[in-house]
Amino acid sequence: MQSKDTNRAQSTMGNIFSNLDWRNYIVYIAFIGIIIYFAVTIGDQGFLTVNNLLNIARQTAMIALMALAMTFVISSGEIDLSVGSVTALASLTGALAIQAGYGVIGGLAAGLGTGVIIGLVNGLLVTRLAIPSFLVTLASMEAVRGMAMWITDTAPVTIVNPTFNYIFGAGDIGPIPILLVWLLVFVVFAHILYRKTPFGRQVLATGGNENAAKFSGVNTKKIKLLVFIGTGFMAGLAGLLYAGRMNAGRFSFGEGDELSVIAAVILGGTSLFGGTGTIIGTLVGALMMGTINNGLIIMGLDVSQQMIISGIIIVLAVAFGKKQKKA
Amino acid sequence: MQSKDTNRAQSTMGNIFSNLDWRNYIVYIAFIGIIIYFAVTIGDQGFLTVNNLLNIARQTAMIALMALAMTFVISSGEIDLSVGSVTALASLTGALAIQAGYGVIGGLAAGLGTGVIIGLVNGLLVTRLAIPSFLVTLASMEAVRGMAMWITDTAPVTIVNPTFNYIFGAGDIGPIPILLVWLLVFVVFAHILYRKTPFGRQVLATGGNENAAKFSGVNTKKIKLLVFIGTGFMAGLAGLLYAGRMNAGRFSFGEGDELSVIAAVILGGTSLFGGTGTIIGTLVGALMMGTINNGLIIMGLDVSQQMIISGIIIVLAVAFGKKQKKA
Amino acid sequence: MSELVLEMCNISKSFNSVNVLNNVGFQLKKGEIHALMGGNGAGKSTLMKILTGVYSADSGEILIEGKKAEINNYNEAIDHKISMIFQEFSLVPTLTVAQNIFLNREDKTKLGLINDKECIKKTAKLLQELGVDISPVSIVQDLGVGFWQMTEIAKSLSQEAKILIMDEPTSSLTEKETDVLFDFMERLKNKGISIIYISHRMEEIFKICDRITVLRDGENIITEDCENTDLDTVISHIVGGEVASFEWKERDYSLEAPPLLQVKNLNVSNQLENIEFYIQPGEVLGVAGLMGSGRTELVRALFGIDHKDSGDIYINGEKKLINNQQDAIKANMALLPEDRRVQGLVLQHSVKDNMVLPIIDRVKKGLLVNEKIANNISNEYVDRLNIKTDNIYKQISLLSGGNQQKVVLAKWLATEPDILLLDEPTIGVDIGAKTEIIEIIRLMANSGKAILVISSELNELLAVSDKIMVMHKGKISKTINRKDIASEEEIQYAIQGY
Amino acid sequence: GGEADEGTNQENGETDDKGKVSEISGPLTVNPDIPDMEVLDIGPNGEEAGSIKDLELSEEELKEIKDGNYTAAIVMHYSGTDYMKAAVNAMETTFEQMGIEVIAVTDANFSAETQVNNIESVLAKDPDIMVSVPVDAEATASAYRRAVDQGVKLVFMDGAANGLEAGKDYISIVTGDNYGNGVVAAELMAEQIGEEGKIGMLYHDVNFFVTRNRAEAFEETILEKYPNIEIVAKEGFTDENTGEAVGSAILTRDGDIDGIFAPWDVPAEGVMSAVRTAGKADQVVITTVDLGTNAAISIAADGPIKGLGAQLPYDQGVAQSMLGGYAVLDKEAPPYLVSPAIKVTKENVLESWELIYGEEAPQTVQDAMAQ
Ligand SMILES: Nc1ncnc2c1ncn2[C@@H]1O[C@H](COP(=O)(O)OP(=O)(O)OP(=O)(O)O)[C@@H](O)[C@H]1O
Ligand SMILES: Nc1ncnc2c1ncn2[C@@H]1O[C@H](COP(=O)(O)OP(=O)(O)OP(=O)(O)O)[C@@H](O)[C@H]1O
Ligand SMILES: [Mg+2]
Ligand SMILES: [Mg+2]
Repeated sequence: MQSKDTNRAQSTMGNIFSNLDWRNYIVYIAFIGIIIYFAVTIGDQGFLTVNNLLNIARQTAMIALMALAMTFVISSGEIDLSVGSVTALASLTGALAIQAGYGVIGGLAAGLGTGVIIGLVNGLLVTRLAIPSFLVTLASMEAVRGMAMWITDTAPVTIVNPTFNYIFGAGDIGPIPILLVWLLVFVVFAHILYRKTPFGRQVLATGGNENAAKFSGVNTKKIKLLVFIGTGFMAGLAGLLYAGRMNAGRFSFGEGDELSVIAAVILGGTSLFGGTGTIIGTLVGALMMGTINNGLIIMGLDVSQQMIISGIIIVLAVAFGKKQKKA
Repeated sequence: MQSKDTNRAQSTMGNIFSNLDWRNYIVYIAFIGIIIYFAVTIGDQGFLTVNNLLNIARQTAMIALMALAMTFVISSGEIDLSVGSVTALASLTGALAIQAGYGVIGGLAAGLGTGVIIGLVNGLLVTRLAIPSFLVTLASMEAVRGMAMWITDTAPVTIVNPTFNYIFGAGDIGPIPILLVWLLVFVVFAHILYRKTPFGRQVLATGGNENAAKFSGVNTKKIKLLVFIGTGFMAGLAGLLYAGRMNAGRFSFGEGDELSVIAAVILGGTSLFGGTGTIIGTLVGALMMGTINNGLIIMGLDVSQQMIISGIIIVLAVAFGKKQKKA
Repeated sequence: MSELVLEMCNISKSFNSVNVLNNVGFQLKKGEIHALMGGNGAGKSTLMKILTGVYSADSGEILIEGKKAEINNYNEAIDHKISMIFQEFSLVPTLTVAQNIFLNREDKTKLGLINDKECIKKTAKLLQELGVDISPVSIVQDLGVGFWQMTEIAKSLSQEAKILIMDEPTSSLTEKETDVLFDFMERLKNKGISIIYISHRMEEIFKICDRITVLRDGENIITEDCENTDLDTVISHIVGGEVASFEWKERDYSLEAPPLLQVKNLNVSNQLENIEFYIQPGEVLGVAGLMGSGRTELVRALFGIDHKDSGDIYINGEKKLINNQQDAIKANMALLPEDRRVQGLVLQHSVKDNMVLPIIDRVKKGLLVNEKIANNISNEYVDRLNIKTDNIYKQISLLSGGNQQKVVLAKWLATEPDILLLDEPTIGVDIGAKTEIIEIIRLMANSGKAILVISSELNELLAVSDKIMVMHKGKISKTINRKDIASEEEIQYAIQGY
Repeated sequence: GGEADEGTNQENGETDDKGKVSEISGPLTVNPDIPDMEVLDIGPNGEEAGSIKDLELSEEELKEIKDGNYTAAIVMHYSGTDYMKAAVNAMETTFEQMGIEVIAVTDANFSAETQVNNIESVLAKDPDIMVSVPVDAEATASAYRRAVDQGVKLVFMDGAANGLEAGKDYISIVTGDNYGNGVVAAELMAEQIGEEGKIGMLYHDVNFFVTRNRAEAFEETILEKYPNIEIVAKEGFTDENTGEAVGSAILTRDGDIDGIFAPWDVPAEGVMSAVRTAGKADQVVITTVDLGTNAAISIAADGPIKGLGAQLPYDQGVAQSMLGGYAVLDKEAPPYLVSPAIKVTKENVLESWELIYGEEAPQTVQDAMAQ
């Protein structure tokens, strides 16, 4: 809402892309800039190898998957801080189900079910009791992490099912990591859902102006409930992927992911105030953060230096992208 | 913004408080409920001793102080995620200044100066380059934590100046901890600033409708710059208080504080979308979270149980408060 | 023709024990256009919101086609084929015009996906029929209020309704758009659709409506066929007494005095071209033009909101650089913006807080805001503009539309500027208050200020201005002294660009 | 690495903490001044513990290593304590002495998935040697497996990843004697409170081998050896910054307590602050593990922390780097190497500092001692 008036004077582009405002492009420009920078400086140190680029994709997949769902939540004007904790609990319930002999399907059901239930609870608290989602999901972030610690008393649960580990994380199809396949499938799905379906439109309308959406017959409560179930589901999936990638469920998975996920979404050009956004931007936002982390490690910097520089890069990238556009 | 219209149909109170909506009262009711609950269940285990209640105040002071400043930031429609990291860096710069022989004043200047400079940078990036504050402060949260690690290569810096340790943290005036004095002074100051001065009004107007504020001659950029300097300053102070309390500066101070601080503000009834809020609510929100933590530890629960229960309590408290009001 | 499609009986409603509607009745016949009239805060919008399920009545019942209907939310109203254009717009600002118009009833492809192309095509057609020159893919928040309102109208017209409620649909429109709208309404009426029409523009009522119901202070005053009554009678029903009609009065001010505000060679890319004019102390300059002719853009540029490509502004003969609002305010200018919700008010704040925001630095004692002064100023303007509110602490979004507009006006009057730019100051304000506002503008001018008024209501503009400047496609096409204008048609002609 | 690193010194004591390298010549060993003490730890797979003092790289071997132009990566779980910092510092210095280039140092901040990412990123640079502390033996195992498959020589610190075999997949594990340190802390506690009274303990409420081991050792030692000491409070924590809150709660509930144990120095500092706040600095004894600066000051200045058990991170680090050398040379090494637990009290705090960190105690500690 804040920006409603700021670009009045700018001419609209008068074409189908007019609803992507400039901010959505920053991330693409910045991403390319960063890749080029690393390619030049550390290309010879392994950054440009196919394997390393696939590494980036693998490392980013979970954040990106959650960020896809988060794009819907944020577009609807809400926020979900619980995703990181949900990955942990889902990795454990999934692993326990497999350990108990329910196989891949059982593990899948347990992990996704965990996510969906938590999403449902979050959604109901937000829509029925009208508690701000920041509070609801902050509370569930804490409670769910507690459950993840409690369920096995912080012990990791090993997954010895090779099929599971193959499908959820460690496997490759030809040269392509399965994680990348998961990611691409969901990106396409999310993009269509976001841009092309009534549901996506209703999400945007709800976030753009909840009352107006209601007056157009949009069941905004249902929409909000669904977007929370969406993040729950995707966090559940991300938890299974963590588990598959590391052959174990663990209570500490996903700690701090909520901020990375939200950052990817905002970096991608989605407004924290709801109503506008893009899925592809989100994907690129996530990839960009993953690339920065990877590149700085390959550069051989200290952790402290990595942190300082990655913070600065993010701001510079956005600032630079902005300048480009103005010129 | 979402809630702009939701309680339109609800009756306002038709008196001077009509612009404080019901949410602002929940936290008081909930806080009292929680105190009563703990008094009944663990009153005999020391919960009700003066010393323990003072402990709660002491443990909450830093979060509460930052939350006061954060109330302004959130009311202006922005967010500051960097506060936790700033406490760490300020604790170190303060400690280093004292170690270098600049005394209490030098330490104070270094710590507060650190905070103010970071706040200024955040504010300038938000206002001049129009980068969303979530991104700016997420980046500075990371970069500043990196600096705190880098400045002494993660070594803590001991403060052997007893005056400093007395004034900033460990001391008491009569039976009253100095931390509590700091807190009360700033609560009164912040309350007046928020409610009674043109600055406070302009902050609220900026967050309520930035355009309308601009048209009314409010220099919204200046206002936003100032609120970020405010959180920087308070985080600097909190860092000095951490340092005084622990007799050392350390890079890991304040980790995760940003979420606790924001939670205190939202719990206190300030809208995450800007435009409305209260200082006293924020104070009580912080005290409530501190009380829950303290009570659950005294109960002797596992960390995992503590996390589960404190998450549930927060949601229940808000839900309960809400019900009370409707009746 | 006399079949009743809607009957509302004995509707009462109060908000925290303030009675807003008192046993109000309302009947609507099939295929009629029924005007619902009343002063600001009379309860018109509230009555319609009860009909559409946004509010629930405390007592009374609603019959639709003779059957009792329970309407508890807007969706149930849609089920009864009732559709409403809300006074506080109900568009999603972040979506495009086409997306808004077809929100929740988009065309689908075979795969069940949204067929945006089809929606855009239909929108383009609809907009063309309405004579609106906007692209279907413009984002609504980038458009001016006028287009915003046209989008809203297009949206409701494209819905299949039996009862169409229009709550001040034309408040930001010029005559041209209004006429197109009336054609449309005529056609709908002939299809048997019933329309409830709310407006404060009196002439419109007699142009288009079949019957009139007047409310005053939440009570039924009269329901009458238009043929059997006349303008003055209706006005006296609305205000409950006599009202002076808009009349131009020649005012005395020095024509020789150096201009208080002078603008030279102002250019804003794509929007304004070579604007030059001046206003003398004590002069009221009226600006007329079609929608999108650049009137709003002109005042925005003057006030430092939009970037100027070139242009010099002289105040009292001194050249001033005005690059942002602060500069403008420092130069003692004030701008009353055209869109009260977006630019005028902080909706979740109180009447008082809104009123004193521009002068907050002046209502303090020492460092603190002096609540007593703030209250006094607020109360003074509430009285002076006759703002209907329970008290000055009431949240402004709970005031009626016209009363909100009066607060916006009051807020800028209270700044006591030397140069006052008013962009549609009387949108949604009732007939009684309009004459008072015109009087206030004259008084301000008499005290030597320079005033620029933009208004789409010609009779109002003619009543208040000393000089009228006509804009067309971003240029000044004509400037005429009020004295030399013989009739409304003359100026209307100039506006259309001939 | 420098070709010119030839000199005559076999001690690491002459490198400063910035990692400036002294000239060395002759064989490389860890500090021979380390006391020979009984080691109580046994390996995760029941391995008998060897001593790091047995490691040695001869001049010829060093030459061979230098000529190989090897690279190494250090993949930490966390590097924010004095202890870990000293270890990293020792590794960097020693690798440099050995002519091995350190191409990356990473810190996972206790996150298993971050560590896996770090390992993958580091592998892109194709190091020859990787020294690492696994965050989680289970969750990171497959990533280490990938490193092994890529031909990287692994040296573990503090614990190995599951499913990897010593001598085959990795060369060996170097660890402090965590169990022994817990015992030292318990014995110090008993001494200080006169072998009777009520005590409380904090434990790291996370399934982390290293820290759990200490708390278990502490508890078992008290229970078995000191029947007159009662553990009245046992509180978990996960965030090391919450030591103060937990300590305060213990003091609130059991005001007449005589001592509190914390599993490492950072939470112990929090407890110290709680004790001071409660005005019980003279009554409550704190013992812990790891000699951090602030803990050292408290010990020196008769503060609440009276003593602690300490590992030898610097020499551990040296040993780890040397084992990297063993690995590239395919030289046989013992699978499980332990550095003994050092008992630090006021009497020996300054000497212990030198022994542990390979440098003089900081001025602040010396000042505290002088008072
Ligand atoms: N939700 C509410 N809470 C409190 N008062 C309300 C609320 N809604 C409307 N009112 C009050 O009811 C009265 C009637 O308002 P309403 O909007 O129906 O007037 P109106 O006839 O449409 O006026 P206008 O011509 O200015 O639009 C006003 O005094 C208004 O302040
Ligand atoms: N064809 C168009 N497509 C998209 N936007 C347009 C078009 N024409 C005008 N606009 C935008 O709409 C706004 C102008 O609307 P507005 O109705 O406020 O114009 P105006 O000249 O101020 O006239 P008025 O005050 O009579 O409404 C400007 O922001 C302009 O950029
Ligand atoms: Mg109305
Ligand atoms: Mg206009």
